[in-house]
Amino acid sequence: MEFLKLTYDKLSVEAISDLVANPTCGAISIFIGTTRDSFEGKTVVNLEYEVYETMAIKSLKAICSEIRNQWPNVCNIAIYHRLGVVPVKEASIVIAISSPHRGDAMSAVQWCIDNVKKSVPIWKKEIYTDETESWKENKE
Amino acid sequence: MEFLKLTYDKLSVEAISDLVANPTCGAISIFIGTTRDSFEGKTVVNLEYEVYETMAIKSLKAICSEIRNQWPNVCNIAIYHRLGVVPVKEASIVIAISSPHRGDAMSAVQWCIDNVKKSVPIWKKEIYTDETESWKENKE
Amino acid sequence: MTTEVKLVFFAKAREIVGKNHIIIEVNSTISYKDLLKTVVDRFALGDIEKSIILCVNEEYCSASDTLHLSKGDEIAIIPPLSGG
Amino acid sequence: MTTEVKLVFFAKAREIVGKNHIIIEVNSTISYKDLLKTVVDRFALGDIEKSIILCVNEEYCSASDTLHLSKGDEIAIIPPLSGG
Repeated sequence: MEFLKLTYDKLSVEAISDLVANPTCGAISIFIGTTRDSFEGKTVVNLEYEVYETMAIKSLKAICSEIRNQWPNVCNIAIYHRLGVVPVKEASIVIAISSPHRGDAMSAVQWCIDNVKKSVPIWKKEIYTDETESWKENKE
Repeated sequence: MEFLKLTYDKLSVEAISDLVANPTCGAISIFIGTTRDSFEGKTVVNLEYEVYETMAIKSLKAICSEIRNQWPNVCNIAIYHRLGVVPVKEASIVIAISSPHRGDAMSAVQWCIDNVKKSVPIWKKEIYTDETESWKENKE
Repeated sequence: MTTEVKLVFFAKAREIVGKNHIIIEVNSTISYKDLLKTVVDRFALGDIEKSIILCVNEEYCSASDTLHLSKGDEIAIIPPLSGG
Repeated sequence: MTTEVKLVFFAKAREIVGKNHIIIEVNSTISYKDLLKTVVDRFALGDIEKSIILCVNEEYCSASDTLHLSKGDEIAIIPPLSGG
Protein backbone atom coordinates (compact mmCIF):
# COMPACT_ATOMS: atom_id res chain seq x y z
CA MET A 1 0.00 0.00 0.00
CA GLU A 2 0.93 3.63 -0.37
CA PHE A 3 0.41 6.38 2.18
CA LEU A 4 1.00 9.89 0.83
CA LYS A 5 0.27 12.98 2.85
CA LEU A 6 0.94 16.71 2.77
CA THR A 7 0.00 18.10 6.16
CA TYR A 8 0.31 21.15 8.40
CA ASP A 9 0.48 18.88 11.45
CA LYS A 10 3.58 17.64 13.23
CA LEU A 11 4.78 14.33 11.76
CA SER A 12 4.81 11.25 13.97
CA VAL A 13 7.62 8.87 13.06
CA GLU A 14 6.01 6.15 15.16
CA ALA A 15 2.65 6.41 13.40
CA ILE A 16 4.24 6.44 9.95
CA SER A 17 6.45 3.49 10.83
CA ASP A 18 3.38 1.57 12.08
CA LEU A 19 1.59 2.29 8.79
CA VAL A 20 4.20 0.44 6.74
CA ALA A 21 4.87 -2.41 9.20
CA ASN A 22 3.71 -5.77 7.94
CA PRO A 23 4.02 -9.30 9.36
CA THR A 24 5.63 -10.54 6.11
CA CYS A 25 8.25 -7.79 6.16
CA GLY A 26 11.43 -8.01 8.22
CA ALA A 27 12.70 -4.54 7.45
CA ILE A 28 11.55 -0.94 7.59
CA SER A 29 13.83 1.81 6.37
CA ILE A 30 13.03 5.39 7.32
CA PHE A 31 14.43 8.73 6.26
CA ILE A 32 13.62 11.84 8.26
CA GLY A 33 14.51 15.28 6.98
CA THR A 34 14.74 17.71 9.87
CA THR A 35 15.08 21.47 9.82
CA ARG A 36 18.48 22.91 10.69
CA ASP A 37 19.18 25.89 12.90
CA SER A 38 21.70 27.68 10.72
CA PHE A 39 22.72 28.38 7.17
CA GLU A 40 26.08 29.89 6.25
CA GLY A 41 26.50 31.26 9.74
CA LYS A 42 23.03 32.82 9.95
CA THR A 43 20.63 31.54 12.59
CA VAL A 44 17.37 30.22 11.24
CA VAL A 45 14.44 31.32 13.41
CA ASN A 46 11.70 30.04 11.24
CA LEU A 47 11.13 27.89 8.27
CA GLU A 48 8.16 27.53 6.01
CA TYR A 49 7.10 25.07 3.35
CA GLU A 50 4.78 25.79 0.44
CA VAL A 51 3.38 23.26 -2.01
CA TYR A 52 1.73 22.96 -5.42
CA GLU A 53 -0.59 20.41 -3.94
CA THR A 54 -2.30 18.65 -6.83
CA MET A 55 0.93 18.34 -8.76
CA ALA A 56 2.88 17.26 -5.67
CA ILE A 57 0.49 14.38 -5.04
CA LYS A 58 0.79 13.39 -8.69
CA SER A 59 4.62 13.42 -8.50
CA LEU A 60 4.59 11.42 -5.27
CA LYS A 61 2.39 8.80 -6.94
CA ALA A 62 4.78 8.66 -9.90
CA ILE A 63 7.69 8.15 -7.48
CA CYS A 64 5.84 5.27 -5.81
CA SER A 65 5.19 3.59 -9.18
CA GLU A 66 8.83 3.88 -10.09
CA ILE A 67 9.86 2.40 -6.72
CA ARG A 68 7.58 -0.59 -7.39
CA ASN A 69 9.19 -0.99 -10.82
CA GLN A 70 12.70 -0.91 -9.49
CA TRP A 71 12.11 -2.80 -6.23
CA PRO A 72 9.22 -5.21 -6.81
CA ASN A 73 9.74 -6.70 -3.32
CA VAL A 74 8.91 -3.45 -1.60
CA CYS A 75 5.82 -3.88 0.55
CA ASN A 76 4.43 -0.55 1.85
CA ILE A 77 5.52 3.02 1.11
CA ALA A 78 4.71 6.11 3.19
CA ILE A 79 5.79 9.63 2.19
CA TYR A 80 4.64 12.40 4.55
CA HIS A 81 5.69 16.00 3.95
CA ARG A 82 4.94 18.75 6.42
CA LEU A 83 3.83 22.20 5.23
CA GLY A 84 3.71 25.68 6.71
CA VAL A 85 5.94 26.61 9.62
CA VAL A 86 8.24 23.83 10.79
CA PRO A 87 10.20 24.55 13.99
CA VAL A 88 13.93 23.85 14.02
CA LYS A 89 14.77 20.18 14.77
CA GLU A 90 11.33 18.92 13.75
CA ALA A 91 10.71 16.69 10.73
CA SER A 92 9.76 18.25 7.40
CA ILE A 93 9.61 14.87 5.67
CA VAL A 94 9.31 11.26 6.75
CA ILE A 95 9.70 8.46 4.22
CA ALA A 96 9.14 4.88 5.42
CA ILE A 97 9.36 1.77 3.27
CA SER A 98 9.00 -1.87 4.29
CA SER A 99 10.25 -5.00 2.53
CA PRO A 100 10.85 -8.66 3.44
CA HIS A 101 14.66 -8.17 3.40
CA ARG A 102 16.49 -5.01 4.29
CA GLY A 103 18.34 -4.26 1.05
CA ASP A 104 15.21 -3.33 -0.89
CA ALA A 105 13.75 -0.99 1.72
CA MET A 106 17.07 0.79 2.23
CA SER A 107 17.85 1.35 -1.47
CA ALA A 108 14.27 2.38 -2.20
CA VAL A 109 14.27 5.03 0.56
CA GLN A 110 17.52 6.47 -0.74
CA TRP A 111 16.17 6.71 -4.27
CA CYS A 112 12.89 8.08 -2.97
CA ILE A 113 14.32 11.04 -1.06
CA ASP A 114 16.64 11.91 -3.97
CA ASN A 115 13.66 12.00 -6.30
CA VAL A 116 11.30 13.82 -3.94
CA LYS A 117 13.91 16.59 -3.75
CA LYS A 118 14.34 16.58 -7.53
CA SER A 119 10.77 16.45 -8.76
CA VAL A 120 8.08 17.21 -6.17
CA PRO A 121 6.92 20.87 -6.30
CA ILE A 122 7.54 21.94 -2.71
CA TRP A 123 9.45 25.02 -1.62
CA LYS A 124 11.16 26.03 1.60
CA LYS A 125 11.80 29.52 2.86
CA GLU A 126 14.21 30.16 5.70
CA ILE A 127 13.84 33.24 7.88
CA TYR A 128 16.93 34.35 9.79
CA THR A 129 17.46 36.25 13.04
CA ASP A 130 18.71 39.28 11.06
CA GLU A 131 15.23 39.41 9.47
CA THR A 132 16.50 38.43 6.03
CA GLU A 133 14.91 35.44 4.38
CA SER A 134 15.71 33.12 1.55
CA TRP A 135 13.94 30.62 -0.67
CA LYS A 136 16.13 27.53 -0.72
CA GLU A 137 17.19 25.38 -3.64
CA ASN A 138 17.90 21.63 -3.50
CA LYS A 139 21.36 20.84 -4.74
CA GLU A 140 22.32 17.42 -3.51
CA MET B 1 26.64 11.03 21.23
CA GLU B 2 25.99 7.33 21.31
CA PHE B 3 22.90 5.63 22.73
CA LEU B 4 23.26 1.86 23.05
CA LYS B 5 20.65 -0.28 24.72
CA LEU B 6 19.71 -3.92 25.14
CA THR B 7 16.25 -4.04 26.63
CA TYR B 8 13.31 -6.33 27.33
CA ASP B 9 10.91 -3.43 26.69
CA LYS B 10 9.09 -2.58 23.48
CA LEU B 11 11.17 -0.23 21.33
CA SER B 12 9.80 3.24 20.57
CA VAL B 13 10.90 4.48 17.17
CA GLU B 14 9.78 7.99 18.09
CA ALA B 15 11.84 8.11 21.28
CA ILE B 16 14.93 6.73 19.53
CA SER B 17 14.53 9.15 16.65
CA ASP B 18 14.22 12.05 19.14
CA LEU B 19 17.43 10.92 20.86
CA VAL B 20 19.52 11.41 17.72
CA ALA B 21 17.77 14.56 16.44
CA ASN B 22 20.01 17.61 16.56
CA PRO B 23 19.49 21.19 15.38
CA THR B 24 22.69 21.06 13.30
CA CYS B 25 21.60 17.88 11.53
CA GLY B 26 19.25 17.85 8.56
CA ALA B 27 18.95 14.10 8.24
CA ILE B 28 18.06 11.09 10.34
CA SER B 29 18.24 7.63 8.84
CA ILE B 30 16.54 4.77 10.66
CA PHE B 31 16.54 1.04 10.18
CA ILE B 32 13.96 -1.11 11.95
CA GLY B 33 14.22 -4.86 11.97
CA THR B 34 10.81 -6.39 12.61
CA THR B 35 9.89 -9.99 13.33
CA ARG B 36 8.25 -11.94 10.53
CA ASP B 37 5.32 -14.28 10.83
CA SER B 38 6.64 -17.18 8.80
CA PHE B 39 9.75 -19.10 7.81
CA GLU B 40 9.82 -21.59 4.95
CA GLY B 41 6.07 -22.00 5.18
CA LYS B 42 5.95 -22.52 8.94
CA THR B 43 4.04 -20.01 11.02
CA VAL B 44 6.09 -18.32 13.70
CA VAL B 45 4.14 -18.02 16.95
CA ASN B 46 6.88 -16.73 19.09
CA LEU B 47 10.35 -15.40 18.84
CA GLU B 48 12.99 -14.91 21.46
CA TYR B 49 16.30 -13.07 21.61
CA GLU B 50 19.22 -13.94 23.88
CA VAL B 51 22.38 -11.88 24.37
CA TYR B 52 25.94 -12.12 25.66
CA GLU B 53 25.46 -8.77 27.26
CA THR B 54 28.88 -7.49 28.23
CA MET B 55 30.39 -8.55 24.94
CA ALA B 56 27.45 -7.21 22.94
CA ILE B 57 27.86 -3.75 24.45
CA LYS B 58 31.58 -3.92 23.68
CA SER B 59 30.87 -4.87 20.03
CA LEU B 60 28.27 -2.12 19.68
CA LYS B 61 30.81 0.41 20.95
CA ALA B 62 33.36 -0.88 18.45
CA ILE B 63 30.79 -0.49 15.65
CA CYS B 64 30.15 3.11 16.72
CA SER B 65 33.88 3.90 16.67
CA GLU B 66 34.21 2.46 13.20
CA ILE B 67 31.20 4.50 12.01
CA ARG B 68 32.88 7.65 13.32
CA ASN B 69 36.06 6.69 11.47
CA GLN B 70 34.30 6.08 8.20
CA TRP B 71 31.71 8.88 8.45
CA PRO B 72 33.26 11.69 10.51
CA ASN B 73 30.22 13.90 9.82
CA VAL B 74 27.86 11.56 11.62
CA CYS B 75 26.31 13.33 14.60
CA ASN B 76 24.42 10.94 16.93
CA ILE B 77 24.09 7.16 16.84
CA ALA B 78 21.43 5.06 18.58
CA ILE B 79 21.38 1.26 18.47
CA TYR B 80 18.59 -0.37 20.48
CA HIS B 81 18.12 -4.15 20.44
CA ARG B 82 15.17 -5.82 22.09
CA LEU B 83 15.63 -9.07 24.07
CA GLY B 84 13.35 -11.86 25.25
CA VAL B 85 10.04 -12.51 23.53
CA VAL B 86 9.30 -10.18 20.61
CA PRO B 87 5.78 -10.49 19.14
CA VAL B 88 5.44 -10.76 15.37
CA LYS B 89 5.51 -7.36 13.57
CA GLU B 90 7.25 -5.61 16.46
CA ALA B 91 10.78 -4.20 16.24
CA SER B 92 13.72 -6.31 17.37
CA ILE B 93 16.24 -3.62 16.47
CA VAL B 94 16.13 0.10 15.82
CA ILE B 95 19.19 1.91 14.51
CA ALA B 96 19.01 5.70 14.14
CA ILE B 97 21.83 7.94 12.93
CA SER B 98 21.80 11.69 12.33
CA SER B 99 24.11 13.79 10.15
CA PRO B 100 24.07 17.28 8.63
CA HIS B 101 23.50 15.86 5.11
CA ARG B 102 21.61 12.73 4.29
CA GLY B 103 24.27 10.65 2.52
CA ASP B 104 26.33 10.06 5.66
CA ALA B 105 23.43 8.97 7.86
CA MET B 106 22.04 6.63 5.21
CA SER B 107 25.35 4.90 4.39
CA ALA B 108 26.26 4.64 8.07
CA VAL B 109 22.96 2.95 8.97
CA GLN B 110 23.41 0.43 6.18
CA TRP B 111 26.94 -0.41 7.31
CA CYS B 112 25.78 -0.51 10.93
CA ILE B 113 23.01 -3.10 10.50
CA ASP B 114 25.30 -5.29 8.35
CA ASN B 115 27.90 -5.27 11.09
CA VAL B 116 25.50 -5.71 13.99
CA LYS B 117 24.30 -8.87 12.29
CA LYS B 118 27.87 -10.02 11.66
CA SER B 119 29.54 -9.33 14.96
CA VAL B 120 27.22 -8.63 17.92
CA PRO B 121 26.61 -11.76 20.05
CA ILE B 122 22.83 -11.94 19.96
CA TRP B 123 20.76 -14.99 19.07
CA LYS B 124 17.21 -15.47 17.90
CA LYS B 125 15.05 -18.54 18.35
CA GLU B 126 11.85 -18.97 16.37
CA ILE B 127 9.06 -21.13 17.73
CA TYR B 128 6.53 -22.45 15.20
CA THR B 129 2.88 -23.46 15.43
CA ASP B 130 3.88 -27.13 14.96
CA GLU B 131 5.83 -26.77 18.26
CA THR B 132 9.20 -27.13 16.55
CA GLU B 133 11.73 -24.40 17.13
CA SER B 134 14.92 -23.24 15.54
CA TRP B 135 17.91 -21.07 16.39
CA LYS B 136 18.41 -18.78 13.43
CA GLU B 137 21.61 -17.85 11.64
CA ASN B 138 22.30 -14.52 9.91
CA LYS B 139 23.20 -15.02 6.31
CA GLU B 140 22.71 -11.77 4.47
CA MET C 1 -5.96 32.60 -31.94
CA THR C 2 -5.72 33.26 -28.25
CA THR C 3 -7.07 31.48 -25.22
CA GLU C 4 -7.51 32.13 -21.51
CA VAL C 5 -5.20 30.21 -19.22
CA LYS C 6 -4.64 30.29 -15.49
CA LEU C 7 -1.16 31.18 -14.29
CA VAL C 8 -0.27 29.90 -10.84
CA PHE C 9 2.76 31.24 -8.96
CA PHE C 10 4.77 29.65 -6.20
CA ALA C 11 7.46 30.59 -3.70
CA LYS C 12 9.67 33.49 -4.86
CA ALA C 13 7.56 33.93 -8.02
CA ARG C 14 4.40 34.27 -5.93
CA GLU C 15 6.09 36.83 -3.69
CA ILE C 16 7.25 38.93 -6.65
CA VAL C 17 3.86 38.82 -8.36
CA GLY C 18 1.98 39.25 -5.10
CA LYS C 19 -0.73 36.82 -6.16
CA ASN C 20 -1.30 33.08 -6.20
CA HIS C 21 -2.91 33.01 -9.61
CA ILE C 22 -4.05 35.19 -12.48
CA ILE C 23 -6.05 34.52 -15.63
CA ILE C 24 -4.36 35.80 -18.79
CA GLU C 25 -4.90 35.56 -22.48
CA VAL C 26 -2.10 34.01 -24.55
CA ASN C 27 -1.69 32.57 -28.05
CA SER C 28 -3.09 29.08 -28.00
CA THR C 29 -0.12 27.76 -29.98
CA ILE C 30 3.05 29.15 -28.48
CA SER C 31 6.64 28.04 -28.01
CA TYR C 32 7.81 27.40 -24.45
CA LYS C 33 10.33 30.21 -24.81
CA ASP C 34 7.76 32.74 -25.96
CA LEU C 35 5.38 31.80 -23.17
CA LEU C 36 8.16 32.13 -20.62
CA LYS C 37 9.15 35.53 -22.07
CA THR C 38 5.53 36.71 -21.98
CA VAL C 39 5.13 35.72 -18.34
CA VAL C 40 8.52 37.09 -17.26
CA ASP C 41 7.95 40.46 -18.98
CA ARG C 42 4.41 40.91 -17.81
CA PHE C 43 5.08 40.01 -14.16
CA ALA C 44 8.61 41.42 -13.76
CA LEU C 45 10.14 38.01 -13.10
CA GLY C 46 13.47 38.91 -14.78
CA ASP C 47 15.45 38.28 -11.57
CA ILE C 48 14.45 34.63 -11.44
CA GLU C 49 13.86 34.03 -15.16
CA LYS C 50 16.80 31.66 -15.51
CA SER C 51 15.72 29.39 -12.71
CA ILE C 52 12.02 29.13 -13.55
CA ILE C 53 10.42 26.10 -15.15
CA LEU C 54 6.90 26.14 -16.54
CA CYS C 55 4.42 23.32 -16.01
CA VAL C 56 1.28 22.89 -18.05
CA ASN C 57 -1.50 21.01 -16.30
CA GLU C 58 0.95 19.67 -13.71
CA GLU C 59 3.50 18.34 -16.18
CA TYR C 60 7.00 19.79 -16.54
CA CYS C 61 7.62 21.25 -20.00
CA SER C 62 10.95 21.33 -21.76
CA ALA C 63 12.44 24.43 -23.31
CA SER C 64 12.05 23.01 -26.82
CA ASP C 65 8.30 22.33 -26.50
CA THR C 66 5.64 23.95 -28.63
CA LEU C 67 2.56 24.27 -26.45
CA HIS C 68 -1.04 23.91 -27.59
CA LEU C 69 -3.11 25.58 -24.92
CA SER C 70 -6.85 25.38 -24.30
CA LYS C 71 -9.11 27.53 -22.20
CA GLY C 72 -8.62 26.78 -18.51
CA ASP C 73 -5.22 25.17 -18.82
CA GLU C 74 -3.14 25.71 -15.72
CA ILE C 75 0.36 27.05 -16.24
CA ALA C 76 2.52 26.92 -13.15
CA ILE C 77 5.60 29.05 -12.62
CA ILE C 78 7.97 26.78 -10.77
CA PRO C 79 11.07 28.23 -9.06
CA PRO C 80 13.86 25.84 -8.01
CA LEU C 81 12.47 23.11 -5.76
CA SER C 82 13.45 22.84 -2.12
CA GLY C 83 11.20 20.15 -0.69
CA GLY C 84 12.34 17.26 1.42
CA MET D 1 50.13 -26.22 34.33
CA THR D 2 46.38 -25.90 34.47
CA THR D 3 44.05 -23.05 35.39
CA GLU D 4 40.39 -22.54 36.23
CA VAL D 5 38.36 -20.75 33.58
CA LYS D 6 34.68 -19.95 33.27
CA LEU D 7 32.85 -21.36 30.27
CA VAL D 8 29.72 -19.47 29.23
CA PHE D 9 27.18 -21.01 26.84
CA PHE D 10 24.65 -19.30 24.61
CA ALA D 11 21.67 -20.21 22.45
CA LYS D 12 21.79 -23.79 21.11
CA ALA D 13 25.00 -24.50 23.07
CA ARG D 14 23.33 -23.41 26.31
CA GLU D 15 20.32 -25.62 25.55
CA ILE D 16 22.50 -28.69 24.86
CA VAL D 17 24.62 -28.17 27.97
CA GLY D 18 21.62 -27.18 30.09
CA LYS D 19 23.59 -24.52 31.94
CA ASN D 20 24.62 -20.92 31.41
CA HIS D 21 28.12 -21.34 32.74
CA ILE D 22 30.50 -23.85 34.28
CA ILE D 23 33.96 -23.55 35.85
CA ILE D 24 36.47 -26.03 34.41
CA GLU D 25 40.17 -26.68 34.65
CA VAL D 26 42.17 -26.52 31.41
CA ASN D 27 45.81 -26.23 30.40
CA SER D 28 46.82 -22.62 30.74
CA THR D 29 48.66 -22.72 27.42
CA ILE D 30 46.46 -24.40 24.88
CA SER D 31 45.80 -24.19 21.16
CA TYR D 32 42.39 -22.93 20.05
CA LYS D 33 41.72 -26.29 18.42
CA ASP D 34 42.54 -28.28 21.54
CA LEU D 35 40.40 -26.03 23.69
CA LEU D 36 37.49 -26.37 21.26
CA LYS D 37 37.92 -30.17 21.24
CA THR D 38 38.02 -30.30 25.03
CA VAL D 39 34.82 -28.30 25.32
CA VAL D 40 33.02 -30.17 22.54
CA ASP D 41 33.92 -33.60 23.96
CA ARG D 42 33.15 -32.76 27.53
CA PHE D 43 29.77 -31.15 26.84
CA ALA D 44 28.57 -33.24 23.89
CA LEU D 45 28.58 -30.32 21.48
CA GLY D 46 29.53 -32.45 18.46
CA ASP D 47 26.34 -31.52 16.58
CA ILE D 48 27.23 -27.85 16.49
CA GLU D 49 31.02 -28.14 16.67
CA LYS D 50 31.56 -26.79 13.15
CA SER D 51 29.55 -23.65 13.69
CA ILE D 52 30.91 -22.69 17.12
CA ILE D 53 33.39 -19.90 17.68
CA LEU D 54 35.18 -19.39 20.98
CA CYS D 55 35.69 -16.00 22.58
CA VAL D 56 38.16 -15.34 25.35
CA ASN D 57 37.30 -12.40 27.57
CA GLU D 58 34.82 -11.09 25.01
CA GLU D 59 37.20 -11.19 22.04
CA TYR D 60 36.73 -13.53 19.10
CA CYS D 61 39.61 -16.00 18.73
CA SER D 62 40.85 -17.39 15.46
CA ALA D 63 41.41 -21.06 14.82
CA SER D 64 45.17 -20.60 14.60
CA ASP D 65 45.52 -18.91 18.02
CA THR D 66 47.51 -20.29 20.91
CA LEU D 67 45.75 -19.20 24.06
CA HIS D 68 47.37 -18.25 27.34
CA LEU D 69 44.68 -18.54 29.94
CA SER D 70 44.61 -17.22 33.49
CA LYS D 71 42.37 -18.05 36.40
CA GLY D 72 38.94 -16.47 35.93
CA ASP D 73 39.20 -15.96 32.18
CA GLU D 74 35.82 -16.16 30.51
CA ILE D 75 35.53 -18.46 27.52
CA ALA D 76 32.30 -18.06 25.58
CA ILE D 77 30.88 -20.71 23.29
CA ILE D 78 29.33 -18.71 20.46
CA PRO D 79 26.93 -20.41 18.01
CA PRO D 80 26.13 -18.60 14.72
CA LEU D 81 24.82 -15.11 15.40
CA SER D 82 21.27 -14.12 14.59
CA GLY D 83 20.84 -10.65 16.07
CA GLY D 84 19.36 -7.68 14.27
